[in-house]
Amino acid sequence: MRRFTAALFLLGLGVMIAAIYQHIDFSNTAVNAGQAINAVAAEETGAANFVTSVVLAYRGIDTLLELTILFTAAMIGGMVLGRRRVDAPRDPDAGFILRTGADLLFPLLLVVGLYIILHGHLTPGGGFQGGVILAAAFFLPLLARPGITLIDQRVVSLVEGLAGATFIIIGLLAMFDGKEFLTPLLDKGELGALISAGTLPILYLAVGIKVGSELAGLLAHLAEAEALD
Amino acid sequence: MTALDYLLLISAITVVIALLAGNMRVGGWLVTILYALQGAALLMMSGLGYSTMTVVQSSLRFNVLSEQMLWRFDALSWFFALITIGAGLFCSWFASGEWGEKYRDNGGNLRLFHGALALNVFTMLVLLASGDLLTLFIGWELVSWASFLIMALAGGKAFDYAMRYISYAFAGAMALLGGLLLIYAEVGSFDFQSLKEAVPTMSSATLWTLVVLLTAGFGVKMAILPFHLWQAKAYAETPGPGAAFLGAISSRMGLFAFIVVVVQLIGISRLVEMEIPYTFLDAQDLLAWIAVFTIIIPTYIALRQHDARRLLAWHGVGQTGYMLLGIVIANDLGSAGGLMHVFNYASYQAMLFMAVVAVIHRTGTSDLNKLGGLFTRMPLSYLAMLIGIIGLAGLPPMNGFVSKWLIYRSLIVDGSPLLFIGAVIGTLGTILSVYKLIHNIFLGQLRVEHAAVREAPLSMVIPMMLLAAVVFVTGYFPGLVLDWTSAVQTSIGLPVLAHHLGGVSISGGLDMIWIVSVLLVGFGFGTLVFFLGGRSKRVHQLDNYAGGHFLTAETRYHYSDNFYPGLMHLIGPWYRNSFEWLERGLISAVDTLSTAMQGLYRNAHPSYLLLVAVVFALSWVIV
Amino acid sequence: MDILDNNTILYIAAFGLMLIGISGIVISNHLMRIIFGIALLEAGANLLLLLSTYHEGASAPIIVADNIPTMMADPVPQALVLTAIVIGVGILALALSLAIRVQRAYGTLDMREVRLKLEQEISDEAGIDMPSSSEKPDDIAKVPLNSVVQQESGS
Amino acid sequence: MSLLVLMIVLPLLTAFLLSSIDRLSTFAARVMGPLVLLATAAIGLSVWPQLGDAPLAVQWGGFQAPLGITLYADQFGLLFALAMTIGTLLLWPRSTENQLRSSSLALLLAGTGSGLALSGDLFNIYVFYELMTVVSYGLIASRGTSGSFASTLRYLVISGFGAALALAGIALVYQATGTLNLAQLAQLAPEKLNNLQGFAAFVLMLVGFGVKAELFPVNMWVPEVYATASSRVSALLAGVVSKLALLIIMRLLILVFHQPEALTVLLVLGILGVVSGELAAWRARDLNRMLAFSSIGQLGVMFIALSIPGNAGIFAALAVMVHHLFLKPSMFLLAERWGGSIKGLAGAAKTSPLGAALFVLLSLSLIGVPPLPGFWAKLLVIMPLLALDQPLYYFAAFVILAAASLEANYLFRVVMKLYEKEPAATPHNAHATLDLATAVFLGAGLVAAVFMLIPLADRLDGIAAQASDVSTYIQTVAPQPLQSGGVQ
Repeated sequence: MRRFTAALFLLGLGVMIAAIYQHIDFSNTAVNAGQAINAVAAEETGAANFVTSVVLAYRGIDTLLELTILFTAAMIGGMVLGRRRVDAPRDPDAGFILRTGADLLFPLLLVVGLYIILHGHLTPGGGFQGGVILAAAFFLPLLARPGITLIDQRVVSLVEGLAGATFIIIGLLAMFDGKEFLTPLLDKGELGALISAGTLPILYLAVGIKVGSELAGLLAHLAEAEALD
Repeated sequence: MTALDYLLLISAITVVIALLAGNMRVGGWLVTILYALQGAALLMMSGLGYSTMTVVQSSLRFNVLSEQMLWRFDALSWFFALITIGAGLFCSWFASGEWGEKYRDNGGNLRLFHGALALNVFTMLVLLASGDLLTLFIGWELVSWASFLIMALAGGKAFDYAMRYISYAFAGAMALLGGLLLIYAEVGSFDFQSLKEAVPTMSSATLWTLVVLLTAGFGVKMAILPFHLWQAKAYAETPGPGAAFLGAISSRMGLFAFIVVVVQLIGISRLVEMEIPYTFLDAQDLLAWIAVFTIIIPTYIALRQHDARRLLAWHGVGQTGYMLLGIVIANDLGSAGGLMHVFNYASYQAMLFMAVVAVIHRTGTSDLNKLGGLFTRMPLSYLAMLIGIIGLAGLPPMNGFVSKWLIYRSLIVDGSPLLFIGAVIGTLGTILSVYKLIHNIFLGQLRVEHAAVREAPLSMVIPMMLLAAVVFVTGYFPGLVLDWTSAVQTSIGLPVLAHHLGGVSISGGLDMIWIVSVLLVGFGFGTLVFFLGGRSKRVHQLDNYAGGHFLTAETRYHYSDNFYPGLMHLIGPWYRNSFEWLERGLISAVDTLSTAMQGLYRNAHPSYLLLVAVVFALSWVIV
Repeated sequence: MDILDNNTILYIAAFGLMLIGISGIVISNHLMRIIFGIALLEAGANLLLLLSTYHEGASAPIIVADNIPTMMADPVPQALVLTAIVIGVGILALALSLAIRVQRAYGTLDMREVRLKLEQEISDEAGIDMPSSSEKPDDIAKVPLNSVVQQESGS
Repeated sequence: MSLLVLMIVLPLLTAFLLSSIDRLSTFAARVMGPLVLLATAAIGLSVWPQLGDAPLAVQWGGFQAPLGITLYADQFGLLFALAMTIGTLLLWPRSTENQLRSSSLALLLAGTGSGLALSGDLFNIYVFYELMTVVSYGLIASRGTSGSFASTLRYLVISGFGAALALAGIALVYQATGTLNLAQLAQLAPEKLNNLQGFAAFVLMLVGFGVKAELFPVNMWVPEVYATASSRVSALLAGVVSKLALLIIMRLLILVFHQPEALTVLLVLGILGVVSGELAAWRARDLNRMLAFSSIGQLGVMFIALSIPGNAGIFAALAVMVHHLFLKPSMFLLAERWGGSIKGLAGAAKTSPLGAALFVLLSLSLIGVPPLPGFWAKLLVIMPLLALDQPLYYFAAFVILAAASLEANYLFRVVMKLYEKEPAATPHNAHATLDLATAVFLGAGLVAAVFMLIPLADRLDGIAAQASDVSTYIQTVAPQPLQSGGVQ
């Protein structure tokens, strides 16, 4: 019965998608907002990476919300998983290779992460990607040595709060200037230079730190969750 | 401020005063006086009752949804308002003295009782005053909930019955709302006049929908078949005078609204044009037959009751059938009879309930198997009940005879012998069951535990006696009421009945002054013979013999259980409780559906349903 | 093969991912599989979003050393997908932490059992029997029908 | 520059900083949230009058529409933004264990809700919606019972499923039009979205955003969640959050999707919602789930109202929404202490007479007894339904009326229990003062509405007219026309 319904279901779905595909014209429109952004982004934001322009400038509020989602998810994760009992069993330590590898990788990952974040407005990458690498940097030692407290949850929550707040405060600064919220400030500089694109790199730094701390926090929560009996 | 404004204002004040002062010793009297004041305000408009005025507007009006909501009184409203306020006055009077104190001492909330009663009167007046379909519906709902309030006062079992009532009533109200909004969709206005003008152009299908919805909506309140189940129990469980009030007038509001919308605006002549396919019947016949079955079935259900209040309440359902029948026939005789029956019925039903409540007040029970022989102990209550049952049975010289005579006569004139036979069968059942009522309570052997029972207090007896006077006087001089019904007939556009003080002035007419006078003379003559003959000997009530043996008071020799065994043997198999069966079937159908839906929410995977929906939608779009 | 140009293959991939995701959600009862089904579904939707203005051969929308490419890809879907992915990650993490707790509380991740135990818990808290039992709600059965029958068949 | 964005941003900022503030001063953290919401509500109210004349469009970051994201404020959107803010303020979560986190979540909810109501960009709406979803997971789970975790997970599955579909819908829209700005979509829709692709996109988004709006096939989470979450959270979700999701669907219908089939889908799903919800509620034996099922039914009525073409439908839906906005939270607050089985409620009116009286009032309004506002709202829905003169719409009117009779039956069964003379075996608590005060406040709003019916109806009519005015929307946002060829 179950297989039959499943088959029926897939058949129906297939028919539906085929029907959509038959009736929808998938030739792409050349006229779209993205191309318009490509045309003006370099001038308006000063970032060589137009995706960054979109992420931080044109759709900056989306990014703020996205950070908030991460923040919320991390917070709820902490709330749901709760504190572990002191005497709860832990996973055993990883082997020598993993421990050494983690130690070696830690500084490397930090540097790579920061590099990617800081060059977000120039090259592929940015706060999110870099932030994930930062989180990985902090998570690896945790995998290698379950039970160490490399990162204090209180510090994490402070950092994530402050990073998010920085993002918003930079946005609010524009309002003090009489502009709209999140309007890029500062000099745009020379296109392609490291110090350019006004406040975008600062925003990306905030994003990177925030993503890093949220993810690290979340992963730490998950790892800290009491092992099953 | 017009007279109508005064009336509504006083009525509203009555509600407030009743709620504030209801618990005090003087509270009941105060409220009773306020009812009298309402009556006075009504008399300011008495021109309505005699066709010297056509309409009294209220200065209160709103504009809602680009529709004007207004309130006004015409002859029809005036006639019903007269009965309403009268019933309120007598019932409040009845409740003001000892009854109220006992009610309060037994843990009843007297303040709430008086408040609910006053609220009922007020909401009914608002309904009667409605000047368009929207205000009609608002008034309708207010009345429904007000009677719910008074029904639920007693708590316990009354809660169950009130709950059943409100389920019926609200479903009916929704049918009504549907009908009224359908009218709005067709006509574009809630105005009475616009509806009247639009009716000739409406299609037959629309009209059928309307008539079914509206009749169902109004019918629930009237408790016509098949919506009759709720009424008797709900009314019977209402605290004492409340039952009298509800029994007298409350469900008549359905009839009022029916007259306004179906008779006055849609018109009976339009109903005659609406034929039921594949039969020789039309909508009018259908309604008339519903009315006849509403007479017969509840009346014979009443016959089986052994609780006095239930018995009376079931009659209330049955008597509605007469009113509806007369009004649906819609000739001069029928409509006058139907309308007059509203008045007559209210007068004796209130009185009968009061008599029963007086008995309960003194004996503590209304179980017909546990009473008997109270005639010597409570003679005035007995008199009230006697007059009441003569009226209810429709026998001369009481007013019930006149209205029933008019209705029978209209059926004969209309050429509907089958309907006539149905109505007569109903009357037969009425006579049988009211005899059971008075016999089991007042006649026969007095029970030992009731030996010390006294007559009801004056506060209860006086309203009964006044009502008895009304029943007799309007039976003697039916022209008093026929004046008002004629005004109503004029106002709602039906043929007017030619009448005089004593009755109807048509060929083969009726003159009650003549009939009653002859009766009185005959009766007086008989009495004279009885006393002058001196052949009678007074015996004690308990001086009974059976088979030559003297029966002591301890021996139960009061024939009250298993009343009418022969008749019951004959018609017993017809009692099948089909409507209860239907009701239960409906409930369990809803229950099954409900279980299924809960199962759906518990078990079904949403994406599954969603998929069905999407596939369905797409295939429908593509095809 | 003319029919299967790159564009079509990509679209098939997108719809296929969504299809697999939905099947996972619908068919499986294990919560982990359902969660992964959602992840796949999201991946499919993300791919669809990326494809919405996809042009073959367009270069990345990045200006490198003043060398402006002739045809740049649309940056908007890329930014949107970036956002959507991060949202997806957050929700996935949340789902996993909830799953851990549910497994700890109910000892199972089978959807049917979880549903049953949840129902049991709600009912216990409210102090009523499980809805699957055939007991009727108090007052429905008590609509004064029984008394009607007794009354009228009695006299 | 408009201060309106502060309605969204300030709560977010506070939520970020709340745990840091808590470390400095617990008291400050406790009062900070409500204070901020008061401030944002004041901002919203100060903007309210000027929106009556002309709506306001704000470009986030100052970029020209359609490149940047638009915030579009008309009275319709602001009404619900305010409802969200004030609603959160009134229903401020009170959880002993997770107070700090609950406060942050409440702040986030208020900010997000306001943003959702005011957003003028399709993807931005999606992000706001997702954030709101995540926040509601947190609020539900903050009760901390295993039941609340399980129901959150079930909710998450349905929600995640819906969100992915909505994302696919957005992809289809962007593919067809190349823009996400609602104003520009409104311009382009008649030409580019009036086809099957548009319809598919609509259905996908309807399902996605319908999860929160308790749309029929994706509302299976409702009974479980409302039964396991704390009453204040249920009140927020059922009362306010569902309306915001509905608002999104309304916006999409008004601006973008004009297919007649779209309306039919809404109508059918609405009818199914009413039927399934009210029937299921009829048999519910605990108050929480009864309210949950009945809320499905009422949302169904709103969907039916939405399916009425033209201004009348918007007006009707708005009226029902505003009515429900006052009513449902108040009912859930009353259910806080009455959450157990209905049988156990016997005699509860004695311990809390005010609560019982309020419950009667709310029930009466819910089933539409004149002259309470519920009646007029119902009238506004049914009148245009009948005026359309189509069988399915007639059927919808019938369903609404029949459902009201069912509603009357099950709600008054509860009322009867409350007033029963014999008290239950287990005595029940009186209501917490704050809960009761809030509920009474909301109930008083309903009563006040009876006396201000006519100006209120005019106001709502004006709001509905403004909301359904597409050309004003386009003019206010004034998106640049898109040029072809992206290469400079």
